[in-house]
Amino acid sequence: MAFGPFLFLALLEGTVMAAVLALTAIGLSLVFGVMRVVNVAHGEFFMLGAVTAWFVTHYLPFPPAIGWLAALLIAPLVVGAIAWLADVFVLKRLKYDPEATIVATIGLLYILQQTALTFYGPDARPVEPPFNLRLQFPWFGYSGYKLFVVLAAGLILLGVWAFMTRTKAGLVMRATQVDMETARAFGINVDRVYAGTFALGAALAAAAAVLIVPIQQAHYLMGHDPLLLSFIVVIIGGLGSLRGTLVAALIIGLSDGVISMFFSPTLAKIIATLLVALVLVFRPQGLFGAKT
Amino acid sequence: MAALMEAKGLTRHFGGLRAVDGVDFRLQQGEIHALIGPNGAGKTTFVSLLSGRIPVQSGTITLADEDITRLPAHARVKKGIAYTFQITSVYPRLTVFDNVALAAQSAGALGLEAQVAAALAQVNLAGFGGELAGNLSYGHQRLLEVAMGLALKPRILILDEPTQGLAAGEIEGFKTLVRSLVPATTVLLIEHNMDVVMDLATQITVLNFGKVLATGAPDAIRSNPEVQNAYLGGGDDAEG
Amino acid sequence: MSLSAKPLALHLGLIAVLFAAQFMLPSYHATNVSRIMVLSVFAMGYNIAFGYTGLLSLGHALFFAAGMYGMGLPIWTLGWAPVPALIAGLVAGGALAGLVGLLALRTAGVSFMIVTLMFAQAGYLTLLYLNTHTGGDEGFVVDSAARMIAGFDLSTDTPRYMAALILFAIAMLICLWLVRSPFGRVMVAMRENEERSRMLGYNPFRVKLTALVISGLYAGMAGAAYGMLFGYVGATFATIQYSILPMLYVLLGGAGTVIGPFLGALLMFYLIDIASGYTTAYLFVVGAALVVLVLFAPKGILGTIRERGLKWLP
Amino acid sequence: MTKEVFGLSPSRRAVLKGAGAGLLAAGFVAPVWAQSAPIKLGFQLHRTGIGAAYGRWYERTAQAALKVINDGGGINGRPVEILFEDDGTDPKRGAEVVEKLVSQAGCDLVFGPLFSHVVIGTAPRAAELKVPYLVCSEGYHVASGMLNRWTMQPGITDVRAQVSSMAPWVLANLGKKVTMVFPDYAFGHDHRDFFTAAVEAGGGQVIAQVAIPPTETSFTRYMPQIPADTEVLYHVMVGPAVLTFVKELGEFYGSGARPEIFGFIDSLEAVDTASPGLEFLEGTHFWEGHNRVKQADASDHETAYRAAVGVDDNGASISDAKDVSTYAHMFSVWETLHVIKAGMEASGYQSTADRQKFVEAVEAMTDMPASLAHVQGDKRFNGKTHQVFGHQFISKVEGGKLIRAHTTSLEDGMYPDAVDYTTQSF
Repeated sequence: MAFGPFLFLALLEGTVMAAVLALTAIGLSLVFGVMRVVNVAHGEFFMLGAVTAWFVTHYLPFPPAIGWLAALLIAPLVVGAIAWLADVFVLKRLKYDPEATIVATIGLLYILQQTALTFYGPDARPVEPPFNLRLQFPWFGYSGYKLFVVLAAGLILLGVWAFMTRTKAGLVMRATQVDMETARAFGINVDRVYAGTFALGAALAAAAAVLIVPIQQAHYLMGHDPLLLSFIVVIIGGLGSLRGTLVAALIIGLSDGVISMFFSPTLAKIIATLLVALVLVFRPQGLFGAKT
Repeated sequence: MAALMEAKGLTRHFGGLRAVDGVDFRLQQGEIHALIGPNGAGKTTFVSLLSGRIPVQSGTITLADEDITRLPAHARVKKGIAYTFQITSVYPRLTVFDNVALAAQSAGALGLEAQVAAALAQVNLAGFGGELAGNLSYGHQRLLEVAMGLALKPRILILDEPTQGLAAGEIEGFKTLVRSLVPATTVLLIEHNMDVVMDLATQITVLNFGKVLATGAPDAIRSNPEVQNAYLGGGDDAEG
Repeated sequence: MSLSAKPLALHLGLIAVLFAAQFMLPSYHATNVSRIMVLSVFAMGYNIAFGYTGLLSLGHALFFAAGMYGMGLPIWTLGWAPVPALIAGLVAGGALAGLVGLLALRTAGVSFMIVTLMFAQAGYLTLLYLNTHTGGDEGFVVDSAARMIAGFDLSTDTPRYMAALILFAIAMLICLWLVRSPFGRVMVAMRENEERSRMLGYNPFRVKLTALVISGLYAGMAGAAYGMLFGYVGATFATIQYSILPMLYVLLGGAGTVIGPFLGALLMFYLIDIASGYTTAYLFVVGAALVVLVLFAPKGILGTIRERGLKWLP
Repeated sequence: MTKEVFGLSPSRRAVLKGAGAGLLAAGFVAPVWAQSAPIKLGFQLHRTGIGAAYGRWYERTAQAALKVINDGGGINGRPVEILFEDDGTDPKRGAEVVEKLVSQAGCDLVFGPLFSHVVIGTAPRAAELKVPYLVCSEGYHVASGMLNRWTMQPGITDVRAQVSSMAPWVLANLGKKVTMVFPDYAFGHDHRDFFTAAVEAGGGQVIAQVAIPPTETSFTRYMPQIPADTEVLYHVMVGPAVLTFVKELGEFYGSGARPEIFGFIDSLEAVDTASPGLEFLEGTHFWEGHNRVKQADASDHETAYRAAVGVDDNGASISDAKDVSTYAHMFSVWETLHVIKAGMEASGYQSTADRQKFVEAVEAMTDMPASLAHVQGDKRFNGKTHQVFGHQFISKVEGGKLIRAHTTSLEDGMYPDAVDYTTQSF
């Protein structure tokens, strides 16, 4: 294939990846920003979103499009509720101690993954896309649904932005992020903000999964990759910085496709993980905000 | 006479706050030098610069004519500058023995038990070696802190508010202890208790707003009008 | 704080019990215990970094794998003899820990965890990437001729058990000596209060790096021994799960106790083994154990026992 | 079941299910073997992990074969039971599982694993335990000499033989310029190395090799690496993401021009060829180890096999037409179990003391005629390399169904021996 169309396809793929990645990573970033919790179980919330989508579309007697829409509503709610419980019963009791919460969320990772294995099984199962549309370019064909994913992810992100800037709940969340003690002094129920934030973060991952599941399949081990990629994005973007996360998602998403053209993708991944480590080593203050 | 330790133009600002602002300071071998000044005068910041806990912005520090301005804190400790913390900073989950042993072995691990016993005896904590440091009374923790400083066998011992929280009887014992250290060890003392200062110090430096207001012998400082004005408020209210 | 009688008796007693166990345990359990002893060495190394020095690493799989490949590759490609190969594994674990430490120890806490995690992930991907040299995820078998040491065939039960026991005993006694040595005290001081320790004249970076290298040597030795005793080297041992397992063993047995890693490994191994009889989701117990421990027993079993009475427990 | 001390035993329920199903179904005509202790076979199963789709069907096939064997009088007149133990598709756990099956549960031998890293991780332990280890894995690692005397592959042809036997047909019928897409790890490398060699030997050319990392979940960006002058696209993929791979391949070519496509059915194992998005496969070719769709000339054995395993004429579960089996591979479990029976009977196997005699008996096997025991077709076993050679099938997708277009001969896949395990000691 000529270089032009090659690049075009890489950019298309990169955009899709960036959109889904942004949605997944923004949840991780939000949780770290507000709660200072590194949620290692984030990928499992993504997986639960996909698995819930399969259950919804499989058991509700709707045509694919309606079933998928229902999944887009139900999966984030279900996953958010699970996250809420995890916060109340685990993280809160640890007083959000950074290292203890990492260990706990590693535990949560196994618990969620193995629960999915028990109730959903070890198979990869497809979810039908809401519509089947193929775009035919002169050089290659492309899935119309993938472009729809970009649109939908953009809309959800816009919604998150509006929520954070235009609603009281968002304001309260941001106030808590800036200074938890002061927020508490002003009568904000910090416990509820934290639980809500954790639920919202998980719900965003679930939403991303519902978008992606018609392209991939739901599988109980699928949480690993989104977790690692989200980590990369969130750290390079600056943990807790939503804008940084968006920019990094775009950069990582787009560059991954392009880099994979020149290098082996495994090599690209090695470089990305090493980059993350080095960023943390040499620019920690810039990326971890005010944390000392 | 060459100073044991000398600071020139030492400066450290925190944002707009000039915590330490161009301080010149000399510490002579064998003296008990008190550093006083109102709260927020920059005393703790100043000794933190001397001990290396906080990096210097500008200015130089020399120890026996050697430039140690850029030396990290742990290296300065090895060179003989010991710092005892204002806020008690013993290891609460370790035994008293281990606390002191950590200091003693830093100066050389030979005869560790004897060294620890000696340091504990110096501060009247003999027999407490097996206790968890966190279980000691506050006063005893302060003394343990001092014992750790002593066990380092320092050339310069920086004591940050050592008598805070000590009972009257303990303070007397403490004074005796400090006097017994000189002239082998040089003592730099931050202290609010003016009785202790006037009783112990051979030299006093007064800091105010990050600058040296005055330096001199206790009598000279006591009679310095500027000091009285800025700090002593002309009266006996030592806890300024 | 000399090596007093009680702790020494306890540890030598454990070694004696393990020695006797091989004659009493059925073959299946004897082999399990030899696995557990090697994994305990790995966990002891993790404990030196985490339990004693306070370095919560998520990347120890890298050092374990370094030991395993450091041992296996020279045998596989260069036909090395077993003893030099084992030493190569030991050195590889320590060297990689030193290398990672030089960078990662510029960070602390959460950043340290993520940096070590990322290095380990990069290491795992590198094993896959260089699959023509490493065998990729398929791995390779350690030639049985290279599993003979001094006439003992390590692929047979009794020599294998004895080799694991000797390694375990040496590792444990060194660990016991280390944590009761002056340097051990400094490691603990670093865990308890880094700033205070700095003001006692200790260079935190150097102390932590030393502890991490010792930890890496343990992990590397364990990896090399695991590959040698069980005859297989593969990339699966470099996955994140092998960073989490030693952490789990240590948390369960008791961080900062010498026997804790062994106890944790023993219990966890059998917990997983038993659970696998009842459910396919047997890794659930790993998750549940982590959450329960961190919530209700952060000191682990021996840490709690030490707190409640046996103060002399090292 | 006699005195079992299964304090820690995993698979008691699985045992009951396996043996019990056989006994129940046999009803009143059950053979009289009340006194004889059962032969215990251990099954190393990929019940979880990335091999789970295969594992589920391997288990089902094993159960079916077990029933047939028990109904037919067991082995040496003794009933047979299978203990299934999950290895999580993980080599470390794999070795532990064999340990458990052999040392703790006292199994006579172990069989059944597919994924090569599990096989390689387990084989040394099997040799140490001196227990026969019969793998159903396709990997070339057995015949390459990498493993040991106790490890054998009598149920399925290895990748090297598979690809070299088909290369001539591909070159003759589809094109000479081949681009290969394969997973970037050992299994894929076997494909890469041996298919490339076979193509070059046949006067063709592999013009590009696209290796895809094993963790990949999205494939479109690799597709532009397929050169435009490719005449044949050769693809093989495994793992949970196979459907995504094939779908994206379809999206990529869309309605535009495309090369001939020749795939390994691995890319579509356990996936319905009628899934939405796979319409483009019409007219493309697949390797099949065993024809998923019941062919017009299917033998009676084939019919009986499908009925026994519970698979319909499309290769899906009888109870759920969407639950497609791993048909092209799972016959190996069925055949391996029958080889075990034959080997045990030939060696007069009585107890674990006879394990060596069993291995020697299998090594002595040569021709295996098509039968209910060898439902996939006749085979030839090479006792020196421990590897069996069978026919391979090339099928064409016609009307959404895989219809056989070509059958290779046994000789097509033969290659010189790389090892003689029979000279090795036990």
